[in-house]
Amino acid sequence: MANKMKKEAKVLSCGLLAEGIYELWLETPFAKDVVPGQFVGVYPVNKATLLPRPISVCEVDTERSAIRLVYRVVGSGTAEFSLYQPDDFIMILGPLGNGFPLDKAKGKNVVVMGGGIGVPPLLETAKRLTDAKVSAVMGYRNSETFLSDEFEKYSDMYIATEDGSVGTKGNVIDAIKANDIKCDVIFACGPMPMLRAIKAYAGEIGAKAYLSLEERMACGVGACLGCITKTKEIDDHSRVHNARICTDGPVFDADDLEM
Amino acid sequence: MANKMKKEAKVLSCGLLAEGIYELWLETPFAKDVVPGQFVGVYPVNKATLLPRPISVCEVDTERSAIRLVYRVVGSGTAEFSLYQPDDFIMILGPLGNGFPLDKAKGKNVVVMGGGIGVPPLLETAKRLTDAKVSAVMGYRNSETFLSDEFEKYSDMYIATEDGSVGTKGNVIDAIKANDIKCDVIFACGPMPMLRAIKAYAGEIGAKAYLSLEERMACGVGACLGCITKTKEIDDHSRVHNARICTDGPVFDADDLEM
Amino acid sequence: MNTKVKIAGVEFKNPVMTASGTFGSGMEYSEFVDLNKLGAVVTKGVANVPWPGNPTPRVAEVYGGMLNAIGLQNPGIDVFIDRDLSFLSKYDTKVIVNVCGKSVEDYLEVVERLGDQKVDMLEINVSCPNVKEGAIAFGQNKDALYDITKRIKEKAKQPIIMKLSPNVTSIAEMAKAAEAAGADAISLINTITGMKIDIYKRQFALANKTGGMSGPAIKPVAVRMVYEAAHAVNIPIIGMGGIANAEDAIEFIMAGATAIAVGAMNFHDPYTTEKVVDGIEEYMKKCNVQDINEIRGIV
Amino acid sequence: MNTKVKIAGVEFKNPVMTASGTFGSGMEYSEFVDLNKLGAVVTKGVANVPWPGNPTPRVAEVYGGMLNAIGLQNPGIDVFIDRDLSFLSKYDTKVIVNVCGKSVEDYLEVVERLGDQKVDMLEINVSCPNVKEGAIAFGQNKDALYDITKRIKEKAKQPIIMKLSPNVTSIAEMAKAAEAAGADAISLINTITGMKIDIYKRQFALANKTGGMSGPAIKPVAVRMVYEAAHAVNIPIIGMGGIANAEDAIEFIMAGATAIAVGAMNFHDPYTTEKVVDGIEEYMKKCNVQDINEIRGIV
Ligand SMILES: Cc1cc2nc3c(=O)[nH]c(=O)nc-3n(C[C@H](O)[C@H](O)[C@H](O)COP(=O)(O)OP(=O)(O)OC[C@H]3O[C@@H](n4cnc5c(N)ncnc54)[C@H](O)[C@@H]3O)c2cc1C
Ligand SMILES: Cc1cc2nc3c(=O)[nH]c(=O)nc-3n(C[C@H](O)[C@H](O)[C@H](O)COP(=O)(O)OP(=O)(O)OC[C@H]3O[C@@H](n4cnc5c(N)ncnc54)[C@H](O)[C@@H]3O)c2cc1C
Ligand SMILES: Cc1cc2nc3c(=O)[nH]c(=O)nc-3n(C[C@H](O)[C@H](O)[C@H](O)COP(=O)(O)O)c2cc1C
Ligand SMILES: Cc1cc2nc3c(=O)[nH]c(=O)nc-3n(C[C@H](O)[C@H](O)[C@H](O)COP(=O)(O)O)c2cc1C
Ligand code: FES
Ligand code: FES
Repeated sequence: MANKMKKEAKVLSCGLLAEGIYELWLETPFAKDVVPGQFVGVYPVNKATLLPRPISVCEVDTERSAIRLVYRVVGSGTAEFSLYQPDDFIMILGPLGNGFPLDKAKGKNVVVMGGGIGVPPLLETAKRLTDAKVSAVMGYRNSETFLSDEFEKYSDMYIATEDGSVGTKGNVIDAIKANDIKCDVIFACGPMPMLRAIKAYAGEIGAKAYLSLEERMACGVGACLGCITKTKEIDDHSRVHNARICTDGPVFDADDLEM
Repeated sequence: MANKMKKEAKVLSCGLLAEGIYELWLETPFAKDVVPGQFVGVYPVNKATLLPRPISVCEVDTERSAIRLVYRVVGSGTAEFSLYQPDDFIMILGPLGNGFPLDKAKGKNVVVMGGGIGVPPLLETAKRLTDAKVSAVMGYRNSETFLSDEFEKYSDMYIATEDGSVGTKGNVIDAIKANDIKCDVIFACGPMPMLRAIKAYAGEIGAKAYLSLEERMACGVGACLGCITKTKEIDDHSRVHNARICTDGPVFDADDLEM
Repeated sequence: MNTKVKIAGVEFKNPVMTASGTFGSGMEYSEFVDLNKLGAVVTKGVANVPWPGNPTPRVAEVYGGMLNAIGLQNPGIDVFIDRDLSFLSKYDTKVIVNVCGKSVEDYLEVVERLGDQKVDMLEINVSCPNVKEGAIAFGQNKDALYDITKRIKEKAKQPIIMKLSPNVTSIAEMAKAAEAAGADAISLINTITGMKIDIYKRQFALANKTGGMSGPAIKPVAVRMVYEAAHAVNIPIIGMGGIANAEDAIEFIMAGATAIAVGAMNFHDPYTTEKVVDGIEEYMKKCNVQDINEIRGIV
Repeated sequence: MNTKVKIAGVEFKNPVMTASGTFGSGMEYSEFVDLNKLGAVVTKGVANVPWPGNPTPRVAEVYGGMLNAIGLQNPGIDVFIDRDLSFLSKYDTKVIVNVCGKSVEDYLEVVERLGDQKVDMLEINVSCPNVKEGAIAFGQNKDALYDITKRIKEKAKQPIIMKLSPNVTSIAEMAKAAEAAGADAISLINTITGMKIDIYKRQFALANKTGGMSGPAIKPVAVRMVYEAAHAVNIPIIGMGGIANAEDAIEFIMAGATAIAVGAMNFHDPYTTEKVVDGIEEYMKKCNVQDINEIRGIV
């Protein structure tokens, strides 16, 4: 696995993808080592905020040694990031965590599922799943969708919106059912209720699900024990029913989770 | 007196005057009201530092509604200020304090004396003393002098340097003696030992001295009682032997001070 | 929409006050904010006689805040009544006078002098960490606190607020002692004792060595203490410590404060108090809060 | 130039340690810093049996720092000895094991198990604000502190450091109690209890409601407490609380600390510990300090 580092990354480009959703392309030496589903810690310049903001890698461009971050502005850190301009430098820590186990999808019907700001990490995931039949099901609140046309390049793309303005009205499970999508393996990222529903659905249809979780983090590297999730079995590192999302995850086999 | 305000000021120009000494020209609505010797509070952007930095007004340009600040980089705030570029905005509070009592010099032999980073406020002072005979005596550490040629426009200019590399070797009192400068009134700003020496010298020769003092400040407007100096008589506001440098000063009649 | 709050029968037009010692008697900041818009002006601590305070440096900046060791410099109660109270009487805002002393008798003298003045409440500062005699000693021992509270309450013509020190093991115990002795309200927190050393000059940043820390850096400690105090007593609480904006103010109210005060952040932005007043109304509109009293202690 | 310091007969190559709970057992940060360069690695608290800790959210950011309520999750002493201590034994740095428990017996069990291990010192955490049972109760009452210190000292094969809580009225009294009971050293400060409320969700930021505050925001309080403790006792002090760089470390040393520890700032910058080691040497060169022990308590 690639060594983690904290290093300044150069902003190559930036932009607004949808209301409140921004992207940054950053040049960083570890780009080539990134596995989809991994994340980076992004440090605000604001000296009153000291913790890195965990943001998933959305896409990798090995040619430019660059990673793409797509994020929603929700607080002071992300607000600051949205002001960066090309050629600015931004401090990042990465690559962090383990990505999606792409090998488990080999030759299978795989569905990548994202909800809201869980959509971004699945783009690079879909792109790398070249030896599987890939469907993508992405859930949004409304017609302010983002990245959806890019998924079309690598997958059969389906959309669900809460208000029904685009695609299936409802959630990603509704969309999967409505479109009768074949599904052996699921890679998913999104809010907890969506992940719970996916776990249940996978159980029903006998598919494997790998879920990317979120939790408040401090260190991002497994040292502080801030970001745990409950596990079914005793975890090998913690010796209790807790796994660290930042290092043991963020992607977990749904069967291992107590959620 | 002009109302105080906290307001963003536009950087018109900036520059390096000598090693570690920078200037900023700032556009601000209160420029025309500034009396030489008054100061402003400059707020760093660094969110971990909340207090305004007191910096004297060095010069006023009423045409452009601008003030000039000349400052030495000594810590995080001034380091940040030195990075500002034209068209940036910087938050300032002002105008603060009382300036030099220019009327006391009318028709007299006045000497403006500055030491180190106490030099700047005397430039506008010299400029406004049009109805007096003005000499300027400025003390520096070494040949890294600044503003000295500008004083020549408004006064007979003498320099003292600690290492003797320019002008009289020694302090401002040495220079005044060496050059036999006539002196009825002194306006001075600089480090405490220099101000003490000036007070003593003024006493000896029977001149009046007005001294601009420095102290750590919090509010800058007279509310916190952080910035007091000891006074000979009971102060009218405090009812003890303390006057507030930020509002009762920074310029005081040397005779009123216990220093 | 109602922003009025009531403490010991006194009605404030909104819960926003000034923290003692950071706003003088309002004169200096009246150039920046309309005092009529504030719930109350809480004055700098006043003693029976003028106090010179501590030597300088008296203030030092620290990460996210400041230290002060003013040492309760004040002009004494006579001048205070003549000058400061008559200035404040021109405004339509409540007036709370912060009282300090070295002995119980000092406090009582000030409290008696204020008895016939146009003052709405008295805030008794038993928690200043910057004067050697008295003051904080009363605020760090629950029996001493009980005793001084009781004696002041007996003499006071106005309702009294006991201002508590955060430099204690249990704020709940101190709050209970004040309540048991008859305090009408408590305010907290006063500053947390801190120190800064200049490692190049090898000396303390403050002449007094230690100073009281205030500003946003102390806010989480203050919110916790307000919450603990609110769960320990039934008298109203005035919360303070690092409040910089309306969101901070709401946080204190949700922790259990009836009113809040803005302190060190006045120095960062002289308009802070007024902005907090306006910001609270905006929050209430946005979050559909009809009455500010609805959200007190809601967590 | 000498950077070596000695505590209870143990010599450290420099005064820079890791603050317990912020550095695991060194494994995670060994990807960033060379553990051989550190004075000591102080491990995350370990109990006699595995502890699951508190529910999430366990961490929250605050102005200039953070709150945590991990609740002393740990894998228990067995796994700790097998895995963590054998990992650390490969490095040329001192090992200090932080010990926690719910009862005195819990502590004693861990201390005894460590008796024959390659461990240089034990740090006894009686000051964690995030677990209900035991822990902080010992750290907020001087008699309880005296008692547990004495009982641990009787059993311990290694020198013991008592880690003190800042959530007390008098740190000097607590330090004296630890010294009187035979502690070889004290370390301070543990976190200050704080709270954060999300005013839009109307809920606590931490599942545990309160958490321990750490980071640069608490530094002035920590420096003051180290200074007070250093003037109260003769045993060495390990200082911590918001150290971000070498200047901060020197500030603690000038306040009286023999060694210092870097905590929450590891999360801001995983290279912090090593930078502090290098920075101290630079400071010594620049300011002509031959021996780090010269400047201890110099103010
Ligand atoms: C593994 C992982 C991957 C993520 N990937 C993405 C992504 O690709 N795009 C995206 O928009 N968001 C992502 N998030 C959420 C993102 O971390 C938060 O939105 C962000 O930290 C908010 O920072 P802020 O300063 O703007 O908000 P503030 O609310 O001001 O932040 C305050 C503190 O809370 C933390 N915080 C706030 N919200 C969250 C959250 N939802 N999860 C974890 N910490 C939070 C911040 O990191 C900071 O420490 C991810 C979170 C995790 C854990
Ligand atoms: C009335 C007055 C006028 C001044 N005019 C000038 C001027 O024209 N040019 C100039 O270069 N300097 C001037 N100074 C000094 C200037 O205020 C400090 O150099 C500046 O505040 C340092 O800020 P910093 O963040 O760079 O330093 P830091 O050391 O990081 O500042 C930390 C804190 O200490 C305060 N502080 C540090 N040094 C001083 C000081 N000498 N006086 C007061 N507060 C200080 C800062 O304001 C801040 O609150 C003046 C000071 C006063 C009181
Ligand atoms: C410069 C200064 C002077 C103060 N003087 C007093 C005082 O006279 N009486 C008092 O009770 N509190 C005094 N305080 C404490 C404040 O009223 C307040 O309790 C504390 O600063 C915390 O609030 P803040 O963080 O918003 O400043 C003073 C605080 C500062 C910063
Ligand atoms: C996430 C976290 C976990 C901690 N766990 C422990 C612990 O297990 N034992 C202990 O004695 N202190 C623990 N502490 C306290 C630190 O060791 C240290 O005393 C405190 O954080 C102050 O230092 P800092 O401001 O540099 O972080 C922990 C602190 C943090 C932030
Ligand atoms: S964030 Fe520290 S262990 Fe995961
Ligand atoms: S700085 Fe507050 S009174 Fe002068």
